[in-house]
Amino acid sequence: MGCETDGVVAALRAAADVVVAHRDELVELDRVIGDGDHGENLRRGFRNFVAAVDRSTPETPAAVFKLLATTLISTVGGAAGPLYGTGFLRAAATIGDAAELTPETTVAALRGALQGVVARGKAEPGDKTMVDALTPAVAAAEAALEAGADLPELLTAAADAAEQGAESTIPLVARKGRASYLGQRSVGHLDPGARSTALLLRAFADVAVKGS
Amino acid sequence: MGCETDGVVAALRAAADVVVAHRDELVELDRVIGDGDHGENLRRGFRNFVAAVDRSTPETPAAVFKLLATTLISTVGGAAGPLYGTGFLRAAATIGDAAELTPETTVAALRGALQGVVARGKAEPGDKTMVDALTPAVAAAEAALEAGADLPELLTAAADAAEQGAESTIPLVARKGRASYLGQRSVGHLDPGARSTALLLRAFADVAVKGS
Amino acid sequence: MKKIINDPSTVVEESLRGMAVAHADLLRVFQDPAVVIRADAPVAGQVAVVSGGGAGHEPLHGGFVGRGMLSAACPGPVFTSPTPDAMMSAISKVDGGAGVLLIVKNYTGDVLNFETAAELAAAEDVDVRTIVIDDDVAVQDSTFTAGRRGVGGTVLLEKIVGAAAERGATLDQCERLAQRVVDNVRSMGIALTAPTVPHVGEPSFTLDDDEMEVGIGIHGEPGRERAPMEPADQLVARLVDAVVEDLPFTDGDRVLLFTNSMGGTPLIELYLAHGIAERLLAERGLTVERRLVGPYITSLEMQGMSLTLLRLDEELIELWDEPVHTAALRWGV
Amino acid sequence: MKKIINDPSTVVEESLRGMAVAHADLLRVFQDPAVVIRADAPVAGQVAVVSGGGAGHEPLHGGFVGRGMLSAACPGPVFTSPTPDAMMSAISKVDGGAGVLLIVKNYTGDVLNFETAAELAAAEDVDVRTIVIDDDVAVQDSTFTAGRRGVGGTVLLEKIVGAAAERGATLDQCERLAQRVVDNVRSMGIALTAPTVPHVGEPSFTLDDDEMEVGIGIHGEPGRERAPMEPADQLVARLVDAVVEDLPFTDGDRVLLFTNSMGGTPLIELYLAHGIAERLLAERGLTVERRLVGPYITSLEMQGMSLTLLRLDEELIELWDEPVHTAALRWGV
Ligand SMILES: Nc1ncnc2c1ncn2[C@@H]1O[C@H](COP(=O)(O)OP(=O)(O)O)[C@@H](O)[C@H]1O
Ligand SMILES: Nc1ncnc2c1ncn2[C@@H]1O[C@H](COP(=O)(O)OP(=O)(O)O)[C@@H](O)[C@H]1O
Ligand SMILES: [Mg+2]
Ligand SMILES: [Mg+2]
Ligand SMILES: [Mg+2]
Ligand SMILES: [Mg+2]
Repeated sequence: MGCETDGVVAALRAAADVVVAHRDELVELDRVIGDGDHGENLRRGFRNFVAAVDRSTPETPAAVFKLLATTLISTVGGAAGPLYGTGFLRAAATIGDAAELTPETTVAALRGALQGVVARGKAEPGDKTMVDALTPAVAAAEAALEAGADLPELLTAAADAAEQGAESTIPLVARKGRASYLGQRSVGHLDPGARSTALLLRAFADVAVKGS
Repeated sequence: MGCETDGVVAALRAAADVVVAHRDELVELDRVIGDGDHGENLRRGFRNFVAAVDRSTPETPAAVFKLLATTLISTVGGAAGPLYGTGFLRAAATIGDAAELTPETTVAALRGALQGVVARGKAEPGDKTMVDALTPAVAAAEAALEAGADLPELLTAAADAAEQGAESTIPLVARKGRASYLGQRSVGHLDPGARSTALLLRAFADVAVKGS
Repeated sequence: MKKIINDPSTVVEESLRGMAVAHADLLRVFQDPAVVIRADAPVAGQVAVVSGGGAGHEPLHGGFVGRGMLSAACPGPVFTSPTPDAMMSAISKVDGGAGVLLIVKNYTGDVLNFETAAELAAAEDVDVRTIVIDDDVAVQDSTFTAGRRGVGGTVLLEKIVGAAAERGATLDQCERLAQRVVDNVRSMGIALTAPTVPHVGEPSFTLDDDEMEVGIGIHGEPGRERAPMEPADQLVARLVDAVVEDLPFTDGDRVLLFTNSMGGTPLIELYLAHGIAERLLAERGLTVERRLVGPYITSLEMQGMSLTLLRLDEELIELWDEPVHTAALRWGV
Repeated sequence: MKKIINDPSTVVEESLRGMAVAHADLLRVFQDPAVVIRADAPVAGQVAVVSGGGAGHEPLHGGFVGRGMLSAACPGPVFTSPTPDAMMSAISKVDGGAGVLLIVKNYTGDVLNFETAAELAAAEDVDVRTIVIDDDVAVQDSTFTAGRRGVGGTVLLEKIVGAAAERGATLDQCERLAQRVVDNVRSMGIALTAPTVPHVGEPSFTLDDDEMEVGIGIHGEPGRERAPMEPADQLVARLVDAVVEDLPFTDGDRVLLFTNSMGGTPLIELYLAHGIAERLLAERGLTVERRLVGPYITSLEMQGMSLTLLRLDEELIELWDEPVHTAALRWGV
């Protein structure tokens, strides 16, 4: 059993709540090795998204992700806005007009999101960015699919991997984004974007688990 | 026995040492109810005076005071520069070309100094200024003269009175100078100019006592 | 104390040296005594406008030396009035034969030193007039006290009188005009932090993170009172009320609004405050005809702001619009 | 946090409102998305020069909107790049049919958002070119990293390209000129204190009273290293050496020296630093032909300074001297 449009909306609303709840944490992480706005930026974007879904009623899962993507692009700014925006845009593209998300389409969507972020930001694993959370998440999701996992299991595997991936940014020297200006001084700190990626995937997984 | 030109120079050199030694104290007093420069200003002026007497050799006590006055006027600035400058200028005028300072001429000089400061600054006793130190000093000197005191005794009486006068400014509300902008908030603080006046008179007295 | 300086005792001298190379086209700088004069001084037949005071209020006064504003400025040590000989040297360098107007901020030190300078200049047959500016409404006025401080109004006074002098006004006319400006300008300021005077080395006063000083001057003197920090709307209303009700400015008045940063308050906050002030003045029926927004009369790095209101008439507006060509203020040809 | 604001979330909007009334003669302000355009835009047949970036660097960019400099500026939230739709709205408002040049400071956020805007504009058949400025020598350059930041050089770039556009240069010419400026300008800065971002509420970093951050950017990012505070002579020499040796500027070069305050450093210190820099450059055989001294690209109330050097040629000098009429930079007719 997959996840239909309502489920996707529910998952993204839950993600919005998580972003709002973790706003200060993300601001603090970004204050230390960046400019202290990551949590503020994402909160602004997700709040605008919630307002947008309240007004419109997207027909398909892809339409929901597209609405999120355009809202993030037009209201977040900073690096995260275009990056997450492009990611969700590519995810939507992979889903096409499917009426529900299956484990297969979900993995494809995650892969699309990663490709979108990399295409825009040119970051590689190890650069201390959100890519370090998203890359292992995609790999874990693919493995779970191989192993015949259902959607909740698959998303949980992705969230677990994303959290580890985020943690793995702590010892890294940033090569992309604002933190790269710090050179060696960026070592020892968790990358805010990697953290927000892990938070989003965990939110999706929790909704899927509860829903099942 | 009175005080000749050399004695006057010695007294003013001693006064210069005292001003330099108390520079920080005067700065701190002025920082609290003024703008923190009184000690810096007086040190600048007296150092310039010492340099000036090293170069020139004033013939009379009046000439020494005149040199001090002009040096203070041209190098101190702020309120204290013109006030002390005018004071010493008037003192010089009262002395005329007398070869030595007697108790009589000293009292006249002190009275002249007070009149000069008041003429320039228009301050009255109780306004929380140097006038509150100089006024009782003059009165005490006059009384000492009546009582037949010699110069050391006379100057010591003046210095004692000036110190009490300075202390008496603590409870006052400033009506003149920078401290007046604080209104009630000037209460509870010693006036820096009254303090420097007391320091100068004590320096003169000490030299006279040692000299006798 | 953290400052970009070498030695507290040479700050003013070194700063003037930098100013001299930065603006060689506009002004010339002399040291010991420190004097800043416009590059083309003396201008024959033109009234010379001279001001001065302690340093630490930059761009005041040196930044206002140039065509259409000041002929000369004498910077004293930080927050300390310069001495009469510096003023004399300035006067003699810029006197163009049409007389000299001294603009003096009302502080005992400035008044007494300029007084002496004026006497010396008069003794040398220079026609000197002195105008004392005392626009700070935070200080209760009284003949028994030192009176009110000269603050933000000084900038407007120097611009307007300088324009008149540039246009060829006589010394009498400049003096009367200056008095009219003084009679129609009022200011008040607040501070969020205290400045640190280089030769003192520690802040002039200390404020908690939720406190502000209300009714401050430009020398790091504490204000009339300490109040809890408040939102910009209230804070600005507090200043507007005090300034407007003092003169008072009344419904229908045309005014120049000068929103000034004390140095450390950035433009983003200053513009925000300016917008509030404009709104409040409009609500009171005042018409803001001209405005000036920026750090023009400061107290070193102090964070805070002041509001200055000048009641305008046609002539004052015309003079305000006249070209000015200085380091800090520049418009027109 | 003590600031003259009402609410961290409305700072930029309220500040722009104040700027709009303060400079109605020069510019027009739109909200949501926030855009500042010159009052006479669009200027038919003239290349439009558009820039933007997070707020908090005032007067950059809005203060440079006007004749002879920027056609439009898009301020984002404090220290956050604006979004493509704001840039699109700016582009459509000022496009005079001769094409649009986007001046982008090299930060991932700014680059990505302007990239998207450029794609959208191109889709609407607007001839858009993008120039990325990355003059900060504190950051090691490398194709594997985000590269160098755009800092002080941005001000000079906007002035010079704006002058060329005003003179009727084509989009190609403006683009080539802009690249020439980028290739010949270098900067470096230090901080004595950290700024406090309104929506963060606490300083971006903390420094002891005897420490400074070296190689800082304009967003409160810590610098490359933390060093003990030092006298102005050493501090300025540190910046001069880093900047001069990076390009490198060599004996005989004619340069523009831009001594910039990060916001909280007062003019008295800035002029002092400028004087030292001029001396050091002269010692290296460089000729300072033009200079700019003041707070022009800031980081809120941060205390600190930056030095920017631009290698000049006749054309660049001519364009620098061309009239400019904006809120923050003004000369010529
Ligand atoms: N080139 C890039 N590729 C992928 N992710 C990036 C890149 N640059 C920055 N990021 C991510 O963006 C995050 C910062 O986002 P945010 O603070 O919102 O933007 P800004 O850095 O413009 O303030 C970083 O923590 C990092 O994970
Ligand atoms: N009108 C006045 N008459 C007499 N003394 C005055 C007057 N105004 C100020 N003073 C004295 O001057 C002192 C301050 O001197 P100083 O700090 O050097 O000058 P400034 O106030 O200009 O910084 C005050 O403490 C006060 O004693
Ligand atoms: Mg950030
Ligand atoms: Mg003082
Ligand atoms: Mg003083
Ligand atoms: Mg940002």
